[in-house]
Amino acid sequence: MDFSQLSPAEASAMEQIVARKQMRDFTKLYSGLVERCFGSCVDDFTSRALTTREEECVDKCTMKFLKHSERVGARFQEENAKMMAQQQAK
Amino acid sequence: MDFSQLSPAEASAMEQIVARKQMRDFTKLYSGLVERCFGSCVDDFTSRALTTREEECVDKCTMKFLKHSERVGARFQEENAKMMAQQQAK
Amino acid sequence: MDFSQLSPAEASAMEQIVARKQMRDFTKLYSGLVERCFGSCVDDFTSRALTTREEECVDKCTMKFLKHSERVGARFQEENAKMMAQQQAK
Amino acid sequence: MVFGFGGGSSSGGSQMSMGGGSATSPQIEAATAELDMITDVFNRLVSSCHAKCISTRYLEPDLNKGESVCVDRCVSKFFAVNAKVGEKMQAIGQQAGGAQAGAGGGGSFF
Amino acid sequence: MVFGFGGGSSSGGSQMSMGGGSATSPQIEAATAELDMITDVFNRLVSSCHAKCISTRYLEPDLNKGESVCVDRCVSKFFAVNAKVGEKMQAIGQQAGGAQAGAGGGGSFF
Amino acid sequence: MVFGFGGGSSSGGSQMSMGGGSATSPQIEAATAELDMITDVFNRLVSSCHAKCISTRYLEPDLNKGESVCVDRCVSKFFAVNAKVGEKMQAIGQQAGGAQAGAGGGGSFF
Repeated sequence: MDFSQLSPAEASAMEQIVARKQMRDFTKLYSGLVERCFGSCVDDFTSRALTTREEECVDKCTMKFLKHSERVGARFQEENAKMMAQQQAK
Repeated sequence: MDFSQLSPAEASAMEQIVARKQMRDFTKLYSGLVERCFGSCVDDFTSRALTTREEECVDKCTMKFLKHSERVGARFQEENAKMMAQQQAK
Repeated sequence: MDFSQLSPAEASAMEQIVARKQMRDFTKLYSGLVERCFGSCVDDFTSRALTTREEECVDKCTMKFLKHSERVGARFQEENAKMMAQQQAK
Repeated sequence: MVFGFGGGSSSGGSQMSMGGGSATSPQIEAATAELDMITDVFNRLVSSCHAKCISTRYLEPDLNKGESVCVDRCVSKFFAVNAKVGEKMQAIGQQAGGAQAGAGGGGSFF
Repeated sequence: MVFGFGGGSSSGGSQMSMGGGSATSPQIEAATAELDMITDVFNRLVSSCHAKCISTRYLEPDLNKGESVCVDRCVSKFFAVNAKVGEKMQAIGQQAGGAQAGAGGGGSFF
Repeated sequence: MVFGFGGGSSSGGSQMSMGGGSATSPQIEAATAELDMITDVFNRLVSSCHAKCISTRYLEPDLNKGESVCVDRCVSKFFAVNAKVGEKMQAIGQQAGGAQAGAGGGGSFF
């Protein structure tokens, strides 16, 4: 983000806010991922332990979600840059 | 809301809290609306641009949601007033 | 939670934070329960009042959810204790 | 009290004042908590009644007659469910001597 | 402004400065609000495009070709919907003289 | 550490203390962050196992035998998935030299 309009003290306060937010967001990403992969992969409640099939599904689900959100992040930045360029051209 | 039990200083602090909350709520309303109308209207990923049909759907979805939440808000206030009257009658 | 690494002043501040969070969580539990039981039990919009069947459903839905989350809470603590014991054994 | 739940709100209020709070007064905290609750309930109401009443085919930008009537009844029924759940939880709370029996969501494992 | 919505962001900014705030400056508040908005939008984008593009059979750990192409187009379309909703709300806001007509989510019942 | 995730929690802790914070100590912040995480996980656990185990026909107010057994196993399996996801992310984090590779949710676009 562009903090150029902030004073040095404000920019430093903002950095702390961003750091804390990233921590919170990471936590939510993590628990959201657990919820998502549990929901998609686990459906057999005849035992307490994960089956091999469930374990493999969770692994792939985790990897795929991370790659997905990485790709979305990259495209997001491109689209955002495009949008800002359009706004400044007006 | 009724802030009559608050001191003037508290009422002013409360106004700031309400203003900040309204801002946050508006933001969430906005992004929730984008998510909702995207989910209902967009299903064709053979191109990058919205089709005419998708655009029209998004317009109607946006308008309908706003009218819906306006109507819910009006009924909410009525029901709430009714409930308070009942509680005071006890 | 274990607050042994906190100073007395910090522990007291933490208690306030926990109390406030419990209040907020209770509120969310409550409204989430209303949303859930409304969603599962109410589908007839030919009148303004709940039917007897809907009322009974809401009662059972509420009781069942509370018993469910109580049981999940008990199992959660057991699994958590197990996990901590494993980590300390390493 | 704007949003008069069965008793969750007032019992919550007394619990809040326990918390104290350094910068903000208990009154402000209670008012903020109430505001948060109302907004939370309202948002769930909007989305619940949208799911029950609004067709997602989006043929027109306005609420049609059937949708409008459905929304009105939906709000009434949502309030009725809200009252019912509130009564139930209050009854349970009294049985349990005021403890939030099985409240989940945080209460049970600290 | 990093995330240039139709106008919701800037009108929000002016509303924010009304609030003032004791400990934090209006600049910090505006930046924090913007940060929250971007994160919120991004999270919804991730989950929307996951629902539209990613098969939940999880046959392999990587995005396959079809999924990758779908994700790229999905992000573009999501931005287009975002712009469309923004325009629409700005138009409504101007009609209503700047008031958040039927904004719901809190605006309408205080 | 009450809730011992693979390592997300402790690596997060060190990141937190970077933040500093004016009014609150790093210890308080870390404890608050942990509390938030536990609650978040618990809420998702409650709703995940409700979706998997509880019939929404609501024939009786108690958990029946089948539901009770299902809930117990569901919690075990949820913890197992939690551990698995934690290991996976730690492995990726180490590969990427500690960076939150593709963490999404905010990490990637600031």
